[in-house]
Amino acid sequence: MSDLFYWQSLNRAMDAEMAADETVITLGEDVGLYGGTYRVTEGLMAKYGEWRVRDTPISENSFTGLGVGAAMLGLRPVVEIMTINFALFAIDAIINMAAKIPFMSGGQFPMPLTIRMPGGIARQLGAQHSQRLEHTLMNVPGLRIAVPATPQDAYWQLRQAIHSDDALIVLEHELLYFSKGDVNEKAVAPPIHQALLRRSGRDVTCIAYSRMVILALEAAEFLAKEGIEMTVIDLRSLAPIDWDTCVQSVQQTHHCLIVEEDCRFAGAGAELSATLQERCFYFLDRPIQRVAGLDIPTPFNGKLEAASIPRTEDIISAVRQMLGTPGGQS
Amino acid sequence: MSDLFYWQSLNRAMDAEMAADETVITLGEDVGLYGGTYRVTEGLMAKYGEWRVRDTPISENSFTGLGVGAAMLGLRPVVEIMTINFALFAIDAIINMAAKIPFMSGGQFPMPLTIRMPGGIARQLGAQHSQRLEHTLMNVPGLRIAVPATPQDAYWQLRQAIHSDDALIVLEHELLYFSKGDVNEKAVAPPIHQALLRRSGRDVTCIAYSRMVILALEAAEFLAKEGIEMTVIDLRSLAPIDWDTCVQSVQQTHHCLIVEEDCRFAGAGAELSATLQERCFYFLDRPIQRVAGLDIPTPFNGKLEAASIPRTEDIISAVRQMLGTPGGQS
Amino acid sequence: MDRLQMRAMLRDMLRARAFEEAAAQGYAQGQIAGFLHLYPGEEAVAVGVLHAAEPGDYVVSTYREHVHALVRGIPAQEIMAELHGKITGVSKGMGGSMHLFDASRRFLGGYAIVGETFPIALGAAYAVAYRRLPEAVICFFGDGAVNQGTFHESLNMAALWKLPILFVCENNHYQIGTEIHRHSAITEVYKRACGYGIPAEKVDGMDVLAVHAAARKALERVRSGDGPQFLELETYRYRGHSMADPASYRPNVELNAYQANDPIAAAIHEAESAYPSADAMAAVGADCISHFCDHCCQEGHLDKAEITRLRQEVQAEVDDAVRFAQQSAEPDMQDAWSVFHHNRRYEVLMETAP
Amino acid sequence: MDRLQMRAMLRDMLRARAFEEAAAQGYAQGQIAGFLHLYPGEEAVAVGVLHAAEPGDYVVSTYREHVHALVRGIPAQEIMAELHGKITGVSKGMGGSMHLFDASRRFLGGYAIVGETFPIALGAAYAVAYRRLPEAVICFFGDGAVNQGTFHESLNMAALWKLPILFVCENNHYQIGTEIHRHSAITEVYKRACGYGIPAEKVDGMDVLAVHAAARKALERVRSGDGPQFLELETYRYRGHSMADPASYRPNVELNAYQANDPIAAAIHEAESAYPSADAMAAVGADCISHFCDHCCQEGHLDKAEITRLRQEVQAEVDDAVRFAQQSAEPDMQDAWSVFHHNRRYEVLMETAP
Ligand SMILES: Cc1ncc(C[n+]2csc(CCOP(=O)(O)OP(=O)(O)O)c2C)c(N)n1
Ligand SMILES: Cc1ncc(C[n+]2csc(CCOP(=O)(O)OP(=O)(O)O)c2C)c(N)n1
Ligand SMILES: [Mg+2]
Ligand SMILES: [Mg+2]
Repeated sequence: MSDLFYWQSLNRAMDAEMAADETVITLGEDVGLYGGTYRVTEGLMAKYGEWRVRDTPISENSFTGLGVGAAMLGLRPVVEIMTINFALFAIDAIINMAAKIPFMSGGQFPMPLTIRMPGGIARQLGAQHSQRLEHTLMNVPGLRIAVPATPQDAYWQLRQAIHSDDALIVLEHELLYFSKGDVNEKAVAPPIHQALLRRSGRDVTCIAYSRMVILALEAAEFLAKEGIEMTVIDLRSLAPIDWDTCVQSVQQTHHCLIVEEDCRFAGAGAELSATLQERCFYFLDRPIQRVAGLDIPTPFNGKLEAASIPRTEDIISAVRQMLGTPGGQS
Repeated sequence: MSDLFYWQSLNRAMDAEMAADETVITLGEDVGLYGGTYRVTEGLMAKYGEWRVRDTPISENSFTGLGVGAAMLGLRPVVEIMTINFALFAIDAIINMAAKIPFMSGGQFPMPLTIRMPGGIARQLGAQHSQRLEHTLMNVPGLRIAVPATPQDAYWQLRQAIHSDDALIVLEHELLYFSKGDVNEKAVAPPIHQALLRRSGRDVTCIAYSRMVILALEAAEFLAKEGIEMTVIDLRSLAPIDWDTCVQSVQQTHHCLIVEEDCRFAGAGAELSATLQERCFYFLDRPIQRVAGLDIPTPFNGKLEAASIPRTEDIISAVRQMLGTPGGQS
Repeated sequence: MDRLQMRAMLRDMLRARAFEEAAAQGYAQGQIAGFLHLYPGEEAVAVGVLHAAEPGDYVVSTYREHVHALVRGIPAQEIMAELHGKITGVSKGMGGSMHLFDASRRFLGGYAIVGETFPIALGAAYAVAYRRLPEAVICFFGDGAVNQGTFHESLNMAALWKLPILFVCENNHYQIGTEIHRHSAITEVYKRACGYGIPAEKVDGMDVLAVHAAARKALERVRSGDGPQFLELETYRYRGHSMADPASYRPNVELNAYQANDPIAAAIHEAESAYPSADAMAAVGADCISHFCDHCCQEGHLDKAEITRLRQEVQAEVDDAVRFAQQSAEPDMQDAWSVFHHNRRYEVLMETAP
Repeated sequence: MDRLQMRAMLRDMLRARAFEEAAAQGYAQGQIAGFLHLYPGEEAVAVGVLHAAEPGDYVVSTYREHVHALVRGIPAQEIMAELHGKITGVSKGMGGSMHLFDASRRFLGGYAIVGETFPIALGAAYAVAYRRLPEAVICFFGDGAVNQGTFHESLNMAALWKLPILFVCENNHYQIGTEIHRHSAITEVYKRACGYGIPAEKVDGMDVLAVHAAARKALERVRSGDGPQFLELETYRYRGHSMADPASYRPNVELNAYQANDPIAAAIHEAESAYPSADAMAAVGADCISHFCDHCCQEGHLDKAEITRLRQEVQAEVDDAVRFAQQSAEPDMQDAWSVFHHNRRYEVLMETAP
């Protein structure tokens, strides 16, 4: 057990997999000599050489496609897209190649490809550097998506991703790289797609993923002082989604709040809400609510940027409102 | 008033706009000499010359970006992406450029750009040629999306799109090009984003768009014989969505069914369902249901392909089930 | 080149032509649906290049790939069944005409999105180079495909890392209805390779022997670690772009000239501007196949009787493939789901990995 | 070139340096956040090229664009305010350091996604060509950007349609931490243009007069309808890629050599492999600016006293810009929404259009 930064645990996961399996390679812009923009690949080039840790030109579409082709020949490439914003250039390789080849080939070609990319809103990087693409990727059958919120999950899920014979996307978060947490490198991991209850409470179920889990836990702590007990579910995976864990909790609390950094309109939360109202309709006391990003390109100004995504206070007041308002006509 | 094919009405809309305004140009693969894959640009090159009707190389990212740059200088380009499947190469130009420049520039640059593309599942074109990207585009603040289902709407909405100073996507459907309908070129158009009731009924509200409207109307006809009266709402626009029309209807029928061709998981219907349960929760007798595409890459085999998207029967049986099942515990 | 090899090449050209004509017929009869992009006219390219390939080499192709698959050794039955969407197809009826895959024959697939062949080839070649194997990756693409960004990105990386790829441009002068001088600033495609320092050559793609010789030499270089090589093969498709295309944008005289393998085609073309109607596509005259037949006879490798026998043989094979395809079962939804979930091993993803 | 013009160029180089150093200070003090990509070392490029531009020309740039904006005539106040995210910024605080836009000065923006400048320039040039105006579009980009697919796609179209674009590659030899010979198969960037038949030239980007002369000639050709032109300008950035980058991947001696504008830099570099630490980035010695100062003095156009006055002048301007930025108000959410809805005229979209 050690106390690691999120980036360090990803770095350890990479190292462990590369040491164990020669077919694991990694590539991306500045992953080698420079050690990775967020240090995730630090030290790997010196240890494994440049054929296994490859610095690429700025050619996202083709080096992601390179990962696809190499995976068809049995390598297990880990493609780092420097940030998710640049994945817009690689989206054909992800959607039309990685996700579809295993099926189109009648099952002949597995796709042991991992694509890592940091996303989310960091600090004043402007609208073009503040993408969140979960909705786009979720809608693609053939992709799985892991969204680790803790260093332990980052460690587990990256290793599991590399083991996967499906194309698997690991969505990291730029503001989590320097968060710290205990990492047990020997512990048995839960299945990669299993949601985890980070906190249990009887009054309301809050479902979140990635950085929003941290905010949800802060909100829960705060609400507890007011006597409101909130369950916080960390989804950990956006495809597939562990519906059972969510449904069970909502059936107990009768209230459901979804928190996401993604823009509200057609974001990841839309699917969560749509399916949970299908499955839990008769248990719900109130409509499912979403706390989500505003439907506006991210403003550069720091205060406006912060106001464009959920803050802990927003979660708190959404819960208060949900539990406080009378029940309407039903 | 004339009886036109869907492609013809688009062609007339192009012609009318190009005749009226010299700043309107169109470009794309084979839009000129060849007249457009689905004939939408037929005859325009002969009439307006090659600077206004430009055949492009296979360079989707850059010719879509060309449209963005030209729009910044005050042209009103209509970019045809031959099919939506190729838009995956152009997604950076659409999301990171067209949608964000007006905002990032502090409002200095409007974006009078129209992007037309046929999408949806046609007939046995295989997984790579059967994309539906509405969910991806909907999540992008700064884009509007028109989804005409009839020749009249195709005519109106394309003209309105060209008039728009926002980036506007017109999603056509490959199987609708050869559908026919009355087109009144003189009539006053409803606002581009207004949903229209194609049929009114007291029992259930069916919300659909593009080709699925046709199927929903068939289902409604059929159900009427069983005494079930179904309202069919044609959304016509996926961004923004005309929530008022939807909410009003659901408040009257207490039942809501969403029909979409998109994959169910995180598709366009997810947003519809999520928001409508928020707004209509206390009016609903049953959970909102979605009839949608299967979450699988589109199989080539014709029968499997047909089974992977909603059929009229699927709508009928979803309605029967919704109205027939006892109400559960609530 | 010995007699047997010549005979084998001619046989494959005849098979290719017969296969595609049968596919066209199946399409006309409604047995085959979807897009169908045929290869007649371009046979010398696939046959010349792939007869120079070793079993250890990999092949990446486009939507116009039936003939590449056939010459690579995938049974005609399995290709034809795939075109019919049957479960006995090489991709189990899930891929279709544009998506033939055969892992056992190192056929890495047909790709329907123009420009995808480049990164796939890049990745395959990266894996080969990493393993230090003497294998080549053969990457087919059209003249229209070279304007896609992936062409440029992939050629740069291939050259930078000296990856074992043979880039083969099937230059048939058209990107659907857009002629090359209207889609490319430089119409001699092989000159594009100079921007990456990749050795490149233009060869007559209607002459199977020339193609074969050039491909063999280039593949040897590729396998021996010299890095990527580039071949531009000038050729012509007799039919429209796909079965949906009447090809009315091409002058009659251009088609006829190529069909006669006429060296003055280009000159005539410059002088011609009328765009004739679809019936211009009628019966095929002398072409790369007839040309090669004549050559084989003149050199005394084959005689007319043997060629007739070959024609009968390949026709029988193709007829059999059509029968097989028609009689095969269709996949059901259960098949589709099991193909989809084939590689998804959820249990693995629970393991610890200490 | 007359004295006044020389003086103006030197003044702009000094302004550029002073502006960037003030920005770095603002960042260090936490007044400016986000990514900040500075230009010191490369001033001769922006100044040389943009002093050859006419008011009717358009400029497209990258995230490293403060100096392009400044030399183009956008007031230092408005640029600095944008870096601070203030409502008085040229993009109203919505764009930030990487997204400066100024419609009135035909400054079409800074783009943060590498490769976007090409299609934007293409579209602007298309509009100019369609209107048959004698205007040029100047497209700036780095050596790393030329491997993006859009480079290739856009150069092809620009050449094919003879669009009025001057492509300007700011070759500072690095794509963040990756040196050019590790990202490009061909390291003489201007040779990439040959694949499109675009006239191209390499010029010393540390010599503002050479840059200016080459740019003026190229821009004249562009404006007179000769089609696109390409300039590669060899230069060097003294700082890390952005303020977050210590640039520890570069040898000390390389930096020093460029700072001294030393012609033997390349030779030394070959012999050097140690990667020194961040303190290598210390005080700037002789460089393109000092070089040009010396030149102006030697030629008798300026004297030391005048240069000192210039330095004071530009420092005052920059100090004022910083004060202005600091004292300006921040935008509020209402401003953001009104910028967002600025061009959305719903009512128009109801009109019939008979
Ligand atoms: C990215 C993309 N854009 C457009 C298309 C539509 N399309 C299919 S084939 C083709 C022409 C390709 O021409 P070329 O590369 O010369 O190959 P050929 O068909 O002549 O063999 C086009 C435009 C596509 N499939 N993919
Ligand atoms: C598509 C894309 N990929 C990666 C990045 C991250 N990135 C920003 S600048 C840069 C290096 C660009 O180098 P170059 O073009 O030489 O310009 P320079 O910074 O040297 O001026 C990279 C990789 C990006 N912004 N966009
Ligand atoms: Mg072609
Ligand atoms: Mg650089």
